[in-house]
Amino acid sequence: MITLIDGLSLGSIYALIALGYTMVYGIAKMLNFAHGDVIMVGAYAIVITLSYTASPAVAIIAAVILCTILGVAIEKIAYKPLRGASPLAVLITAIGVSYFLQGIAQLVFGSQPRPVSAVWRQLPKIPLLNDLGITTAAAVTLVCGVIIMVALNLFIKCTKTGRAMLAVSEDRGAAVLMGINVNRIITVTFAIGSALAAFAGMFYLFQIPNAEPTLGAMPGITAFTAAVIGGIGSIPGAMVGGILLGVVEKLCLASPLSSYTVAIKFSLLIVILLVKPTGLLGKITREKV
Amino acid sequence: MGDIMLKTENLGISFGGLKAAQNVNITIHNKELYGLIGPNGAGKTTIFNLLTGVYQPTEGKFFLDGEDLTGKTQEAINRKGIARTFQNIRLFNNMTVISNVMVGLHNLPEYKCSPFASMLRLPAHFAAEKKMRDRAKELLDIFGLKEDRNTLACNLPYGKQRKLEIARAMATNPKLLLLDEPAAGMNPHETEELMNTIRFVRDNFDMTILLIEHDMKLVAGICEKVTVLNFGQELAQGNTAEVLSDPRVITAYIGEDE
Amino acid sequence: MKNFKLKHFINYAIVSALLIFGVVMFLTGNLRPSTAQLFAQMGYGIILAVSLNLVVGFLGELSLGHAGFMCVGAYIGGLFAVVLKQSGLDMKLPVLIISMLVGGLFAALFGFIIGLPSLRLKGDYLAIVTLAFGEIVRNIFMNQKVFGGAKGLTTGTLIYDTRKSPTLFIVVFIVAILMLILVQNLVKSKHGRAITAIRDNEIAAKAMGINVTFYKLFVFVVAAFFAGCAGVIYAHTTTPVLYSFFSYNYSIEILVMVVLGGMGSITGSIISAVFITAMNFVLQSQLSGDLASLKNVVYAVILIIVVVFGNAPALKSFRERYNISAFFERFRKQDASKRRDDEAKWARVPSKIKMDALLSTDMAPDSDESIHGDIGADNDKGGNK
Amino acid sequence: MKKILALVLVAVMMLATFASCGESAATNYAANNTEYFIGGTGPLTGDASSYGISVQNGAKLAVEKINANGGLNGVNFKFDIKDDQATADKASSAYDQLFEAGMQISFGSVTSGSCEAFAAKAANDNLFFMTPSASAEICIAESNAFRVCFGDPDQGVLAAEELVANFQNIGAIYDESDTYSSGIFEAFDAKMKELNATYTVKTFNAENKLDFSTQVEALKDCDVIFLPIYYTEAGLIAKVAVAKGCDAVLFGCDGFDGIAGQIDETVTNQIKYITPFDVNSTDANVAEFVAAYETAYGVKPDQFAADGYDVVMAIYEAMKAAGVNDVTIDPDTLCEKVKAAITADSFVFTGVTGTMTWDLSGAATKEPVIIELNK
Repeated sequence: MITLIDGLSLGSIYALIALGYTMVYGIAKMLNFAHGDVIMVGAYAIVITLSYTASPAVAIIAAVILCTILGVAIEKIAYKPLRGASPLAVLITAIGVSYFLQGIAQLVFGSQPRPVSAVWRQLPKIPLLNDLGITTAAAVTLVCGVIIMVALNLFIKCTKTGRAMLAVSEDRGAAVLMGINVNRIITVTFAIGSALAAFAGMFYLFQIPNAEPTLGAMPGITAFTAAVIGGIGSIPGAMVGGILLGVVEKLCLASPLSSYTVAIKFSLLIVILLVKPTGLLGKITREKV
Repeated sequence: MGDIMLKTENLGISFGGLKAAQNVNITIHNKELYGLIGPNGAGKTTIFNLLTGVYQPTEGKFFLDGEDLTGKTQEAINRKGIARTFQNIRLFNNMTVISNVMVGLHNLPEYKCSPFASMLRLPAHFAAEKKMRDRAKELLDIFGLKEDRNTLACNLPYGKQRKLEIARAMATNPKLLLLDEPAAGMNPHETEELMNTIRFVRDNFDMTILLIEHDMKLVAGICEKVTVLNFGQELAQGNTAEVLSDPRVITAYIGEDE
Repeated sequence: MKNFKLKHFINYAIVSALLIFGVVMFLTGNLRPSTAQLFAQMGYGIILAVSLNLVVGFLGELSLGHAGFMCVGAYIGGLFAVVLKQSGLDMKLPVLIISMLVGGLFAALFGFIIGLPSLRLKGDYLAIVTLAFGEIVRNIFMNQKVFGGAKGLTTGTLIYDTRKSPTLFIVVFIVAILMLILVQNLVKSKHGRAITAIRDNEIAAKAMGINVTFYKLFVFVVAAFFAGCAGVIYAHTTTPVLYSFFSYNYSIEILVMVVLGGMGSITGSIISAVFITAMNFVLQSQLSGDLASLKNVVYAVILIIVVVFGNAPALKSFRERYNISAFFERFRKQDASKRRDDEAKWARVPSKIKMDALLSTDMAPDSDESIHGDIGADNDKGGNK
Repeated sequence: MKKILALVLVAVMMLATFASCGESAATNYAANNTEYFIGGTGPLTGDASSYGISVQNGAKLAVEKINANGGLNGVNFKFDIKDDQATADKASSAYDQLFEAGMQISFGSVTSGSCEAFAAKAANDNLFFMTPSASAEICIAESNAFRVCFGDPDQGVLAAEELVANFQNIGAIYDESDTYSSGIFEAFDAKMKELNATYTVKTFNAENKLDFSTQVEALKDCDVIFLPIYYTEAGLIAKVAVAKGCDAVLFGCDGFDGIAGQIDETVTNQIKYITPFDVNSTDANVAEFVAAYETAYGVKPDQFAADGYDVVMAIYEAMKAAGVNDVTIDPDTLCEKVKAAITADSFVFTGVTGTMTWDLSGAATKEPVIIELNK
C-alpha cells in the first residue's frame, strides 16, 4: 500500500517531466534531450535561492522564470537554426545542449550534491494522510501533478494560443497557411515545457532533496520512456505512462526481483509497445497537442 | 492457364462499423483492360489495397488465375503475380531509376543469390547483378527511360515518375497489373502518351490490367469493361460504353461533383 | 561503374592509411602506447559507427541501443576468451579471433531478438525500444555473478600490453577493413537495394515483393554481429569490462558519429568515428585536473557548432562552397549533372526517421477517405521533395 | 586494384604477426623531468565526479604543502589528475598519457573499476601507485600497488561484529551496481552468516539511487540500518527515514565521511560510521588539514579529500625514506626503492586518516575508529 503511494508520487514526477517531453515533441516534432537538464537547472535555482531567502515561494518563482528563459534561449540558439533540417540533427544538438548544461552546472556549482535547505522539507503535516503513511510531499506532488495536467489541457483547448499549438502539431504546413506564426508557437511551447521542468524540479526536490549536475539524466530518460508508453504527443498519455512507470518501479524495488528493476521497467515498455504500437493512449491522435 | 485472370467473390472490408467495401464481384479475363471507376471515397483504392494484401478482407475471397490469394501477405501476393502502382507515387526516391527497377526484379528466381554470396562477392553475385542490370535496361528502354537511368527517382519529371512506377511494377513479372489513377495530374498530351504506354504493355507483355481512373476520356479510350463503385458497393458493371451511359452512373458522378 | 569502385576504395584507403601510418610509426619506434590505444579505439569506433549506419542510414530505423550489442559481445566474448586462456590456449591472436566470432554470434542472436519488434514498431517507438533493450542487457549482465557482477569482468589476461607490443590496433584495423568489405559488398548488391528500398518506401517495397521481415532482421543481425565484435575488441583493450560503460550515453555517442558523418554515408561514418575518438582523446589529455569540467562544455560546443553548420538550412550555400565531398569529386571524372544528383543523395535524409510521420496518421482508419489519407500520409514520410 | 588491396592486407597481417613477437624497449619518459611527477586518474565529470574532485583537492593541498616546504631535497612535485569518468577504458588511456608525460609515481585511480584498469597498466611498467580510495582487493593484487583506505572486506567484517554485538533487528541497504558497496556487503553477509545472525537486506543501483522510500519503508522497524554506501545516498536515506518516521541508527563505513554536509537539523537518527578520519577531530594534524582545506576550497573535507591528502604525503615520506634524489629517476627503479622503504618495519606514517603501516600485500594497516556524528 505504502509502496503504491510512493510509486504514485514518484510517478507523478515522471509524469510531469514526461509532459514536457510530450508537449515539445507534439509541437516542435523533436526529442528535447536537454529537458532533464532544464529540470536540473530548476532544482539548482531553488536550492540557491533558498540559501539566500527562507521563502519557498520566491524560490519557486525564481526557478520558473529562470527555466522559462533558459528554455526559450536554448530553442533560439540551438534548435531554431535547424528548423527544416533532419530531426536527427536536432536530436544531436539537443544532446549537445544537455552536455553543455551539465558541464556548466558543474563549473558553477561544483559536483558535490547540494542539499536543499531544511525550509523546503518542512511541509505542514496533513493529519489523516500522514497517519496512513502518506508523506505530505507525496500528496502535494500527486495533487499538483493532476492540477497542472488539467490546467494544461484547458489551456490547449480553451485559449487561442493553445488551439494554435494544436493546429501546429496537427499540420504545420496548414497552420502556416492559416496565418499562425509557427515560430512563435514553438517558442511558447518551449517556454511552457521549461516552466513545467521547473515544477518538476520543485517536486523532485520534495522527494530527493539534493541538487547535482547529473540529476536530470536518469529521471529524464525514464520520463521519456513514460511519454512513449503513454503514446508520445498525448498529454493524458504522459500522465498515465509516468504514473505507471513510477508504480512499477516501486513495486519491483519492494519485491525480491529488485535487482532487475531497470530490466523489468524497460521490458514493460517493450511489451506495451508490442501490444499497442503507439502507446497506451497514442491512438487518439486528434487529442494530441 | 484459365481464361479468367482475377475473380473476386463478395469481397468486402469494414473498419469498425464502417463498410468501406462490400459485396464486390469483379471478374477479369485474361489480357483484359478493366476500369474501376467511381466518385471520390467510393472505395476504389480500398479494393486495390485488398487485392494487394495491404488490408485483409473481412469478407469474401479473391482468386488470381484460379488460385485463392485471400489472406496472403503483400509480399506473397506480389510473388503470385499481382503488381501495382500507387495513387500518390511511391518510388524509392533516393535511389536511381535503374535501381528502382532492379528492386522490382529482386524476387525473380533467375536472379537469385544469397546475401552471403553478395557479401563475399561470390560468382553468383556477379552473374545475378549482370543479368538484373541487363534486364532493367531492357525494361527502361521499353518505357523510354533509358537515358535517365542514373538519375535519382525524385529528380524525374512527374510523367516519367508515373512511367517508372509502371516499369518497376512490370519488373516483378506480374500476371495482373493494378494501376491506381495513372493519369492523375497529367496534361492531355501526357495522358495520350500514357494511354499508348498502357496499350503497349498489354499487347507486348500479354498483361491483364485493372486500373482506377477519374479521367473518363482515358477510361473510355482504353478500357474494355468497367465496374462503377459507389459507397463501397458496385453500382454498375459491363462494357465501358454501356456503363458510362447508364443514368445511375451519371447521377452518382454529377451528384457527387456538385 | 568506375566511380562506384573509387568510392569504395576511399573507405578502404582511409582505414589502410591509418593502419599503415600506425605500423610505420611502430616499426620506427615512434609509436606511443597512448597512440596505439587511440588507434584501437578508433578501430572499434569505426566498426560501431559503420554497423550502426547500416541500421540507421540504410535501413532507416533509429537505434539507440547499439552499445547493448557491444555489451553482449564484450561480456560473452570476453568471458569466452578468458576461459580459453585458462584452458591453456595461450596465443593472443587465435584467442582474439575465436572469441570475436563467439561474441559476435551471441550479439547477432540479440540482434535477431531486438529486430523482432522492428517489424511492428516504427520511428521513435522503435528507437525507445532499442534504448530499453540496451538498458535491459546492462542490468542483466550486472546481476550475473559469472560476469563479475558489479565488479565487472576482469579481462586482465587478455590485455594487449600497449607498451611492449602495441599491436592490437593492427588487428582491429584489419577487422575494420574486413567489415567494410562485407558491409560495402552488401550495400552495393541487390540486397542492399532491397534494404534501401525499405527505407525509402516500405509499402512500395512490400508491393514489389521484397521480404521486409527478412531484411529488417538481417540488417539488425549483421549490425549486432559487428557491434559484438567491437565489444570483444573492447574486452581486449580494457579491464574490467564494466556494465556502466555500455549505457545509452555510449549508444548516443555512436549515433552522433553516424549523424555527423551523414546517414547512409560509410565514408562519413569512418571520418566522424575517427574525429570523435580523437577529440575525446585530446580533450582528456589536455583538460586535466581543474580544467576537466570544461571538457563536457567544449565537447558540447563543438558538437552543436558542427551540427548547426552542417545542417542548418540557412547555411546551405556556404556549405556548398566549402564541401569536402566536392573536393573528392575532382578525382571522379563525372559530368556536372551527375554530381548534382550525388550531392542530393548526400544531403537527403532517410525518410522513415521523419518523426512526425506517426503523429500525422491515425493507425486505425475510420473512413474510406482516411484510408487514402493513411497511405498518403505514409508517403509524406518521403516528403523531402 | 583489388589485388593490390589484398597484397597490402596480407603484408600488414604478416607485420602484425611479427610485431606481436617482438618487444620494443620501454622508453624512460621521465628523463627530462625537472619535478617529481605524481599522476593519477579520477572521475572529474559525470555521476561520480564529487569523489574524484575531493581526491584532487586533497592531493593538491598536500603537493602545495610539500612544495612550500622545499619539496624533496629542493625538488618540487608536480601533480596531474586526468578525468576517467569512472570508466575503465578512459582510466587506461589516461594512464598512457600520464606515463608518456613523465609520470614517475602515482596515486592510481579513485574508483575501483578504473583502478583495476590502471593497475593492469601500471603492473606492466612496474610503476608504484598508492590509491586513496579504490578499495577492491583486485586493485592492489600486484606488488607495485598500495592503498591508504581500508579494504572492503575488513570493513564488512568489522561492521558485522559491531552490529551483532549491539543491535537486535538489523537491516542493510547497499548499492549492488557499485564495487565498493557490494564488496563490503559481501564480506558483511559472509560474516553475518558465520555469526548466525539474521538481517533484512534491500538494494538499489546506479539507475535508481535517488529515491529510497521503498527500501526505507521495508526496513522501517529495524534498530539499525547498515549502509555500506557513499554519503550522498546516505544523506538521502537519512532524510527519507525522517519523512517515514524511522528512527533506526544509521551505521556506515568510511564512505559516510562527508555526510555532515548532506544532512541538517531535521535528521534525528543517530549516525555512526567506521572511519579512520574524523573531520571534527581535535588532533592537531587533522585540524590543520581541515582548516587549510576549508580556506582553499570553502567546504569541509570529506574522506576522499583526506585520503587524497594522505596518499601524497605518504608517497612523499616514503620517497624521503628511500633517499630518492634523482628527479629523472625512471618509474621502475623508483618503484623498487619506494616499495622497499614503505614496507620496512621502521616506516610508520601518521596522516589525517590515522597512523598506518604497509606490508607487501599493499594494504594499509590502521586502526578503524567508529565515530558518532553529533548533530
